[in-house]
Amino acid sequence: MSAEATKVKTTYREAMRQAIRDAMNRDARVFLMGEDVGAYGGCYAVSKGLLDEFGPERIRDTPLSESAFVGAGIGAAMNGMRPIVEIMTVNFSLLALDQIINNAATILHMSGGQFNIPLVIRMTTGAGRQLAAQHSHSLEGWYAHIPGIKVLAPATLEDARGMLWTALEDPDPVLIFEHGTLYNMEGELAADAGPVEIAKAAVRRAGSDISLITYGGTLFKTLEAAEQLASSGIDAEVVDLRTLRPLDTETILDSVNRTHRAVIVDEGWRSGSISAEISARIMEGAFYELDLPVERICSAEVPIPYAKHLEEAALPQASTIVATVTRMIGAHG
Amino acid sequence: MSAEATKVKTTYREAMRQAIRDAMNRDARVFLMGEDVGAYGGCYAVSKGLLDEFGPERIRDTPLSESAFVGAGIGAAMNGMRPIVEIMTVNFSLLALDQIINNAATILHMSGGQFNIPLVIRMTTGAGRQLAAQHSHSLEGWYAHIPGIKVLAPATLEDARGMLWTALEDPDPVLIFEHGTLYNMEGELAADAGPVEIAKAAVRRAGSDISLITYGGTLFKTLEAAEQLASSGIDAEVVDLRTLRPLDTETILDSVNRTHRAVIVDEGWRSGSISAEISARIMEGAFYELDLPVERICSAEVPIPYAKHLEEAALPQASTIVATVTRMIGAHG
Amino acid sequence: KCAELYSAAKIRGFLHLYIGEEAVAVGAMRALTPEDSVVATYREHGHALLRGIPAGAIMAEMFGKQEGCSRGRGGSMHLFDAKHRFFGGNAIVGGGLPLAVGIALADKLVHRSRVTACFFGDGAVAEGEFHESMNLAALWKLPVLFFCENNLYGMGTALRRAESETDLCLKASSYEMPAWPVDGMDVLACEEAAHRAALEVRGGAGPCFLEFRTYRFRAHSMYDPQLYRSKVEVEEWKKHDPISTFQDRLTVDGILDDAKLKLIEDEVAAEIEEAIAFAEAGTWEPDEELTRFAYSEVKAP
Amino acid sequence: KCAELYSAAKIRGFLHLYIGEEAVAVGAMRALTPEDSVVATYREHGHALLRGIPAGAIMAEMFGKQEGCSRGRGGSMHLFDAKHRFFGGNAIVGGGLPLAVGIALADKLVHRSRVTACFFGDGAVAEGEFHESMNLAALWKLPVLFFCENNLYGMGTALRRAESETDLCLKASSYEMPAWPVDGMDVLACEEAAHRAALEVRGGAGPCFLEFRTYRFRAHSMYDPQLYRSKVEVEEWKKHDPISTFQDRLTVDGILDDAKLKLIEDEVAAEIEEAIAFAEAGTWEPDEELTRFAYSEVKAP
Ligand SMILES: Cc1ncc(C[n+]2csc(CCOP(=O)(O)OP(=O)(O)O)c2C)c(N)n1
Ligand SMILES: Cc1ncc(C[n+]2csc(CCOP(=O)(O)OP(=O)(O)O)c2C)c(N)n1
Ligand SMILES: [Mg+2]
Ligand SMILES: [Mg+2]
Repeated sequence: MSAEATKVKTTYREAMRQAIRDAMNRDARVFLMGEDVGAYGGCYAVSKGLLDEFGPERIRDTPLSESAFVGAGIGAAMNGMRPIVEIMTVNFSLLALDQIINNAATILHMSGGQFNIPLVIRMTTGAGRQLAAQHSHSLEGWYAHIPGIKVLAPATLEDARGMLWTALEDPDPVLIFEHGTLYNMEGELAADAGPVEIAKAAVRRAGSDISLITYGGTLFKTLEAAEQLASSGIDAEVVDLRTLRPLDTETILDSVNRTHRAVIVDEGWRSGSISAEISARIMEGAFYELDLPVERICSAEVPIPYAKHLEEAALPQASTIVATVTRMIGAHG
Repeated sequence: MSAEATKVKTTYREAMRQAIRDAMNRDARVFLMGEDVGAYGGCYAVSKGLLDEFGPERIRDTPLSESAFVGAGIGAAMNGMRPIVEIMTVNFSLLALDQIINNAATILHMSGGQFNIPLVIRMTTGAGRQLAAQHSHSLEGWYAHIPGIKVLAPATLEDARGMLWTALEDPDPVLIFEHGTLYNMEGELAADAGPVEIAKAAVRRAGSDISLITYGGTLFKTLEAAEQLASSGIDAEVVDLRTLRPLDTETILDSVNRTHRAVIVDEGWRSGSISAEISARIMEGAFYELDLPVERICSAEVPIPYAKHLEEAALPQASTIVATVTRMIGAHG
Repeated sequence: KCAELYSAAKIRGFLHLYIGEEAVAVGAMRALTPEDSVVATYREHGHALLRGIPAGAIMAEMFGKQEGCSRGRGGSMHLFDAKHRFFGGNAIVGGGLPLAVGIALADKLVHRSRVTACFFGDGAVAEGEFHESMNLAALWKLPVLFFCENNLYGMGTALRRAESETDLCLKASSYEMPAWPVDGMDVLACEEAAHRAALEVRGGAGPCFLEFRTYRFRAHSMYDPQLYRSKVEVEEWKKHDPISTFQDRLTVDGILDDAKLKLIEDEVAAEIEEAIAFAEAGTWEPDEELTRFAYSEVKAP
Repeated sequence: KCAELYSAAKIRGFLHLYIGEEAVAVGAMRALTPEDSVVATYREHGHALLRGIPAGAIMAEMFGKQEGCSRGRGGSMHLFDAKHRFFGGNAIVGGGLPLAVGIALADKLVHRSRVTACFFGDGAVAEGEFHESMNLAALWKLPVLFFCENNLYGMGTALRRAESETDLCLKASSYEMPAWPVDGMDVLACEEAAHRAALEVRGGAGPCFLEFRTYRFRAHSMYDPQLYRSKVEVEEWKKHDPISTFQDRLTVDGILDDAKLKLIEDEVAAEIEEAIAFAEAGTWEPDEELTRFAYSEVKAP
């Protein structure tokens, strides 16, 4: 994306839609399949209008059969297509987990390298909209435990616009998690914005005092916290992981080696979250560089409550980040 | 269990069967339900003979419908029963994950504390028997990420015999993972062996030089490694986690505070495994006590291969543990 | 009865959800005793109310107050009430069916003559959990009433675009389960059918499947632009509005007149006012209690 | 043809798995062209062999050698061969059905007249994935041949203890899918039925379901003590052994005589010897390559 490129105002939702449109136009093997992606326009309106543009064969509404249509995506990918399968919400993906873990993630290996699966699965993730305990999980970090799949968490307009095509070009299954609170996010995007690489994490804010490592829905809370910290003289670096599997350990350690302090901000439940993996990797790769122990700010270990004030209390917030960092740095001038 | 109690020779399989028999006799609300638990005698012969003893109502064969019979276990538990649901192998539990995560783990919370779910789900886990990539997952550490459930990993005869009843007395859903390589393990068990507590980890071998933290299928490999290390003058402590959720952080930190070194041995895939959570907790709770960074010995990040030599290479082995510890301690006298 | 009917209808005005389908829940619920169990979906406000959960507790739940029937933890999609054996609104389509099977299994194991009514929509029929649950219930002859609310759409997907075979009763038959269709716009037909089914199921004949043919007048949810169906179709169905048609019938039969109607409407209006007032007056659970109910605080009996 | 039949039978002797059911795979496979696709289960040795995968590559796979058809990574339950469009033995009961639906969907989207044959057992019918896949295939009129090998048992569970409705063709009908039963012990009947079904499916009529009624003579697996069925029952079925009965018929018809039979048996014996020799001579993949094939090494075309 060239610096001088003219910018256009857009939203995360539109950027994602443009990415789908772009992929459909680039490659006839690409099609979108999922519940209400067509006639309804997508439960979060991401695919709105695409049915008229590409027709019901390529913008394919499915019955409520998560396991079968995700499995069908795998089969279609094994037979030459480039399917984009949409699962409305991460919780429903649990109904398709057999296909994702026992088939999509293993078939390349079980076949001794004969059958790769160029499949992309998109789903909404995260809390923050009072949808309660069956619609608010953040399981992207949990999925990142599984060998054989890749896990992406686009947080910016550029990544919403650019990650899909790169994922479709990948020979193996790629899961894309879109945080529900981001769809309405507005901003400027280069008119010629296109595919982006998915191999590296990105430093969204350079800083020298501490590394704040995060991704997805908590990126902007973290950036907000960083600004507040700046006003009190603490210069925080913010790392956006972007891809949760494989993790870009290099960029993480690089940042920690410069700041000697780290906090991981993760909307997943604390125990066994990807924040634990990152902390462990810092332990293994930068132990002697640390001025003080790495800390984690995660969701409370409780199913997400419906009541607004309790939901907010359950999730990582900018205020928590500020307080934690201030305490950590206060303790070590 | 009294020290003088007479011992009887038994196996892990028989200990588990005795635990089921005992529970069925103690409480009329208890019943066992799963695929081939009755007429076939259990796919790993754990429930062999129980059908004749308790009849088809309480030793209930199910069709191949993991989601429905696990969900039925939840419903029965909500309506006064104490079901033991057996899932043949951890991989098949992925077909029931919607019921486990969206219902069993959330209903107590979503109902504001009205409906607890006293359900026990047993399943076989782990590799080591050349069953290849669809029958060899070790997902117990992965399950431990989910609030609302408890996760047990009995490794000894005492725990195989004693954890089930304690789990049934628990008001909330408890998952018990039985490592497939342990069923034939023989040993001595007190004739009067009974229920055991499930809240604490156990130090299986006391030592002063390093803490080897493990559970389930890798416990005995780790104990074997400890013996080998002893012969070369390294005194390793072996901690058996026993319960993966909630984790007994106290016992872990306690051990590390004494040994100042730690290695976690875990059959789960490395990234996002429970070994990462333990490393992170040591980082947070004993950072200043550590002489050197905590290390992890886990399974290679690949679906488990069928070929015997490759499967062995993929899993943690005593030799790897010995080599790692020797290197770590060699580096720091 | 009419009050129920009305309140079932009007109170929904608050969230625009069940309008058009009231006759189903009203009729079906009347076949149940307090000892029976109910499993519902996220579209369960009417069901909860008809089951006897106080309107105030339901309203408070939607407000997120701790006086709500789920202490504000569940919200509108997750109304629960142990006292009324209301085993929850379940927001996973098809997710409630296995629970109903298990609840009924427990009753059968201890020889209680209770039945479990399980409500779900036409969209749920495509889910694997529907298939597995229907087979288990029929195979084990469990006392489950499968109440399918067929409103012809699963969100924006018309039944004919979701099922190769749109006669849902035929599906039930493939499990050897008795099944019949019911005019879901006629409250008396719903009540009669539910009674008949409950009688059989209670008698130990095994489960039963009823397909209530009804229609959702309002959008699926607030966000739904309803691009997938025509105004004409909706208007056509509105002619069969279960409330106005039933009202007319009662008026013709001389059971209802403008005075009585006025009375009822005032009654309902008052009930709603009261519920809202109760909810408004409700309190927020303190943040310190956030992590409660992830696990039980007392041992199970 | 006979050689196929025999080898399909004898080679199994090595793992005692498909014995008794040979007629199904032998007959069904003959309806397929090399362009068609096959999805199978963990009981797929016969199918793999009949599809044209060299016996040596299969045997080597069971040995775990890198000359195996899955490089020793998959083993006996996971035979794969891209060249023969054999999309694998799948060891999750029901897990292969959604794959078959997707493979067929791809063919339909690009207007190829291929069909996808999906083999699965009677036990798979209870799984949700069966239900969802049958509906999708029928709803979208996909070219899938659902070949159900009904051997009356899922491990130790008799069909009547697993299904409330044991007529599996009735289930297929509830998706509006044409279905008919076939004598799975008669190789010619299997072939004829498969041909008929393949013709319809290839013509674009949508999927088809065949219930092959057969029987497993051997234990489910090595560990199976077979407590769940009587010797008498097994002996009764053995009278219908597809191989000996077909042999007798050929002899009566004068097509086969002792000399010819001897010839075939020697041929098969030799083929087996060869396969075993090939496997024995195979090599072990070096440990250094352990993590290969978790991800692709080349970009997808
Ligand atoms: C497993 C699952 N998939 C998708 C959804 C999203 N969703 C919520 S309601 C709904 C439509 C359900 O239709 P139906 O069962 O007919 O019930 P109705 O809303 O018409 O009453 C969908 C797709 C969900 N909640 N659960
Ligand atoms: C989802 C799942 N559940 C359970 C098993 C264990 N299992 C392996 S084979 C089998 C029986 C399957 O019976 P059927 O489908 O009739 O095939 P058959 O073995 O008779 O050929 C079972 C229960 C499995 N592999 N997958
Ligand atoms: Mg509907
Ligand atoms: Mg079978």
